[in-house]
Amino acid sequence: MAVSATTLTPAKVKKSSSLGMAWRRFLSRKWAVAAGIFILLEIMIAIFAPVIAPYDPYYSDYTATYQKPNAKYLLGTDDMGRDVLSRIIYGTRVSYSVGVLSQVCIVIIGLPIGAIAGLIGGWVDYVTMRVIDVLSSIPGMLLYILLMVALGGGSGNVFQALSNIILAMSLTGWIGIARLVRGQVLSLKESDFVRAARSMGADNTWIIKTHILRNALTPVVISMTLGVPGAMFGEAGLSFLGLGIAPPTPSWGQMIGIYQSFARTWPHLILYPALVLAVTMLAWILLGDGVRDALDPNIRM
Amino acid sequence: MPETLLQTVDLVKSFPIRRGFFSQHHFRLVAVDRVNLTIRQGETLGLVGESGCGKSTLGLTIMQLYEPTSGSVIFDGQELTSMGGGEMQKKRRQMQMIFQDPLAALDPRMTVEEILREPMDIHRVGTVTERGTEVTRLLKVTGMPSDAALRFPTEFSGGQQQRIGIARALALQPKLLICDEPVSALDVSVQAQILNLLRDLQDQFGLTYLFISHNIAVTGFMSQRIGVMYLGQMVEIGPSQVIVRESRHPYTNALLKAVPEPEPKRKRLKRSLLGDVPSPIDRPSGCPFHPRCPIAEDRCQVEAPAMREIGRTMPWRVI
Amino acid sequence: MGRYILMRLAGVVGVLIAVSFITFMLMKAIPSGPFDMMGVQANKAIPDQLKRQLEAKYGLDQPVFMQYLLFVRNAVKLDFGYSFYYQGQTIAQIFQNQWPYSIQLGLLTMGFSILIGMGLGILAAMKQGTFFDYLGTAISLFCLAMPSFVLALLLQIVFAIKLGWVPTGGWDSPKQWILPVLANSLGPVLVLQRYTRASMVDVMRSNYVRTAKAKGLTEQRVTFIHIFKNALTPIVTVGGPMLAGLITGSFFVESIFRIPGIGQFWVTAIQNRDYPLIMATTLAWTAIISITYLITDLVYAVIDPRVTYVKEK
Amino acid sequence: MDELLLEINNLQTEFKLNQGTVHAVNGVSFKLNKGEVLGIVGESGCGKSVTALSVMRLIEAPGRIKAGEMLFHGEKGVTDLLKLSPTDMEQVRGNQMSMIFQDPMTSLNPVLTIGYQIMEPLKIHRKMAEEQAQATAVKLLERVGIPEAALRLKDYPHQFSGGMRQRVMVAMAVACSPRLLIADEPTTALDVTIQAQIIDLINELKDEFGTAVIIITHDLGVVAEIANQVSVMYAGYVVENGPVQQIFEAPRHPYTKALMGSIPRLHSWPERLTTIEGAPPSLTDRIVGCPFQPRCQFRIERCASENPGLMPIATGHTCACWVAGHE
Repeated sequence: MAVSATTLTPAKVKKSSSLGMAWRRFLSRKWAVAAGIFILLEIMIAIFAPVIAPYDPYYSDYTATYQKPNAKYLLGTDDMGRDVLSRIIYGTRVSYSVGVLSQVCIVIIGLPIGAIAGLIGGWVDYVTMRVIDVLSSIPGMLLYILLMVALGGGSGNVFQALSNIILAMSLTGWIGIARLVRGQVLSLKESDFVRAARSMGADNTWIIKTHILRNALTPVVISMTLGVPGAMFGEAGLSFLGLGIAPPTPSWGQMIGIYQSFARTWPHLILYPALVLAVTMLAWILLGDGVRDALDPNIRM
Repeated sequence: MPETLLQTVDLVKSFPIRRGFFSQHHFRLVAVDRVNLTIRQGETLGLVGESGCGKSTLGLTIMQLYEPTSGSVIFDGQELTSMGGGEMQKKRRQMQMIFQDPLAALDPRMTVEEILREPMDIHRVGTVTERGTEVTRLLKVTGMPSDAALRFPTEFSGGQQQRIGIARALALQPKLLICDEPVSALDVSVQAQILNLLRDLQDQFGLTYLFISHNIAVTGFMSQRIGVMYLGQMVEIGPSQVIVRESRHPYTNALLKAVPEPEPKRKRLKRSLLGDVPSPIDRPSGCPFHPRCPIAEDRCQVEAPAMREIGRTMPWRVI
Repeated sequence: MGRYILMRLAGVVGVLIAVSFITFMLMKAIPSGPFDMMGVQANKAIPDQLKRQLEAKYGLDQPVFMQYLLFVRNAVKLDFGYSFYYQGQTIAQIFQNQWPYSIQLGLLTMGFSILIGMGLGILAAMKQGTFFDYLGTAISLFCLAMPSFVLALLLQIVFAIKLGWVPTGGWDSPKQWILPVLANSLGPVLVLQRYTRASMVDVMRSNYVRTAKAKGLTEQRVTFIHIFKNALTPIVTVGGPMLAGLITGSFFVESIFRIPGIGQFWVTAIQNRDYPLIMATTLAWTAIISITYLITDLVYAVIDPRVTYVKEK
Repeated sequence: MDELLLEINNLQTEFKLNQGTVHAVNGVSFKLNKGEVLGIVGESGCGKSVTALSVMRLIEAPGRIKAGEMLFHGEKGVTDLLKLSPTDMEQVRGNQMSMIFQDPMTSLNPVLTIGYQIMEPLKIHRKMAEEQAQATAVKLLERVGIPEAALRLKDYPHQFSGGMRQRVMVAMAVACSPRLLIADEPTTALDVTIQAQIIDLINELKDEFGTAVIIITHDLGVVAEIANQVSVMYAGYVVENGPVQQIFEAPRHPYTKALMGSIPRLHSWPERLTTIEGAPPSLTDRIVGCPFQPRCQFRIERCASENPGLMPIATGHTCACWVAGHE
């Protein structure tokens, strides 16, 4: 136990908050902390890409195409003589925007829908669940691609393309969160501590505010963290198929897709973006696992 | 004689249930069937019965946590069943509840302080500082260490968690405490601590208890009067001594005989009660106890006996 | 039981109607029609008049809602008409020609991933905390982090291009099957390994397994009679729909290894605005997935006697 | 007449967890004669269930039996159960000694029929053929009071009520007429009227099959009713051991005394129940001295440094207490 009962008076004890406890639990997981640091680094890279990147990712040096990694071009150059490292660094921006923003949008759509279905119940819940049933009968990637194309795909400017991807992801991804939140709300509604609050005279607003939101939010946060690599994968896949971010803006998946045609002779071109993508996904998965362990109140210190 | 604090009149709670996936037939599970009881100010009424007999549902229905199907609950002279939401929420200050699973009844994301303050926060009792002082007092009253306030429920043992639950129930200085199996999740020595504590608190604050338990010995220790329930119905109710020593209802008799007593000399002979408790969905006709009753007659299958007074006890009529 | 299946099938029909409507409307929302795309491909714009003639021929000049009703009328007869893009071929023909590739790839992947995924899962559960357990965790983590198209490309580079052990693509000889199946089984292996391990461990801790041991049964008997059947239920629940996904083809693996399966066709169909093909494929997939859910639930009842869809009494 | 069946000496079982080693059983010793009933009582975490599982050698990783001797007087003479190979132990389990568990709802395999599960030990240990096993199973089910036994063989556990499932468990346990039956909290999950039925059943069967019984329970009432001998456990130690009459009427160990005083009884209602201050020691710590000493009101200096160990205080009655032992 953290503090001994007799030596500290209440005034001196630092108030232990659930977040503090979760933080300590998180720090005790080395892999998750390492992954967290790696992700922070990548975020910094994404933000300061223009400063960090050694070259302009759009600049083509036609005298130096298909270069193997060397002192000048650390990861070599591509078919148009562009610096691969710089393109990967700029690609971080796409992956992180899509990964993080899509999760935020998914929660913004899914959380209220799930919460309302769970809280109100009755026909509202019934209709919501049927809609979710129908949508989840369509293979996810299929609906996603269809939406993407309907929205105009990766054409136009980068922001347009990004927002299309995020929108397509949110329109398909909210189902999971809504289901999760609804399930949470339903089980919380039946929990003894909510019953206890009701017996103390708490009204619905109070119960939602103090008990349900607080407890239902944890799995949402966990699912968000675990959803990021999935979204990154989705973007990479779309861009790989040529339905996502359109060149010249670099994205990891799109680089892999384009370089695929030179794989026979210049396999190293695929290797680096593929490696970065895989390592980033791994980092997010480890972070997500760590966050889940840290936030799960059933695990004692 | 002290005045009546709580009274139920023909209280019924039934739940609709669906059988099968697409079944159109709705059944009703009658969990509480026309229960009449009174609890006087300052006394403890014990409710015993086996699982599924409806004793916990009765507690929750009295609290209006389940909406009664019919009948009435009169608390402190006021009818609760017809009360509006807001009014009822205020009334809840005077009746509080203690739950069977102490940990499940405490929000895992709240510190003990937050848990104990919650009832005061809901009803906006006193100033913020006063609430803080009250938390310290409640911890002391229930025998908890004062530094417990800043910790989380999972950091405590089962007995301590139940003390937190009791402290919270006391925060609003209620008149009635409904204790729903408060000690059945606890070890015997811890159970003894909690039972003693509940009795101390009753003396100290003049509390009235509805004490629900499946353990008739525990109920006997706690209560002045005992009500015995079977399949949603009250089959016998009376002073504890009378129920234990000279019960009249065959079910109560069987229940008492079944209790293993920690006195090797009293080794009882073969017990009489056979069979299982029937499902509350397919309740037997007539007297619900007749299929297991050792003294059942033909009449019991058709006619449900009514409650009648026998001396100071009021058992069901057994024909 | 029969009644239950009928009700569920009715549900499937409902889902199909909803999905067809959503897809149809989405498709119509896609900017530029099929004949624009033909023009793009032929590098010259199709004259407006010809375009209008074509549109009239395929009923594209009617209001969208009418088009949808028309589509439904034909779809009920399983008639999805001709492909806009693959001239002269009916959708049925395209399905007939291409789908077998996807099904074959799917079934091979299924067999491989059941073998590897469940095998690793069982091994990990039986030998908790040993090398096999960590190996299983490592493999599943790898599968989780590695996008299938990346693995597909890497495998292709290493084994086909660099080492030249197998062809880079195609689907004519068993040699060409190896890489696509490997790449395609990432997800299934992951899911099966994780769920098998988790559910085996769960069952191993259960009281009835302790009872079985207390009866003096041998380790093998306990594992195969008392543990395995119980552990199967959750595996089937996740495994069923996942395996259904496999026979619907994979866009990535099919396009990388140049397998003429339906997954690749679907993506090209979207790019070409080949409405009939998109509709038919989407509906077929949805139907397969919905029916797999139903079959999964029925299998559930076979494995676990507690699950019953027959009305009591 | 008192023929020894099982002798446990200095049994120690521990669980190696990340947080440290849990010393669940710390040198338990007891003897059990043929046809006798030994009750092991104690509160949760005292090591009574682990003791039972250790006797059956059903302790699984991360747990292990660290030391001890378990002499079992079986059909083929005396064997130390701890020295048997896993295969030999399988021959003993379910055959010469069997076990009933606490929760009948989860202790039967949900996907196998009742008949299959009862016939399993008969086929394995008694080498019975299908029909013979089936006939025996029907007889067993009838004996434990399951109506229409022959028809119910094909039923699955979920079609039985809790009480009925526990009857099936009992039938399964006595199928091979074991010399020893271990019942781990066999009635805890059941309602009192059903509990009474099961206790009666075990009582009858032990005479019929000539089986000795170890009954593990936290319910002193159950022990009083069925046991001849009682062992009281606390923090992994046996603190008192003796004939049921003596333990209940004249308990000597302070813990036993407090435990007796803490249960509400039907026929006498004291003003207050006896309580024990404090909490049991953590089992991950090495205990020096008497394990009960920090909570004991009679403790003397010696208690803190030296563990008393069981010492005889009357015929067949032993007690681990410096104070009570020297009264």
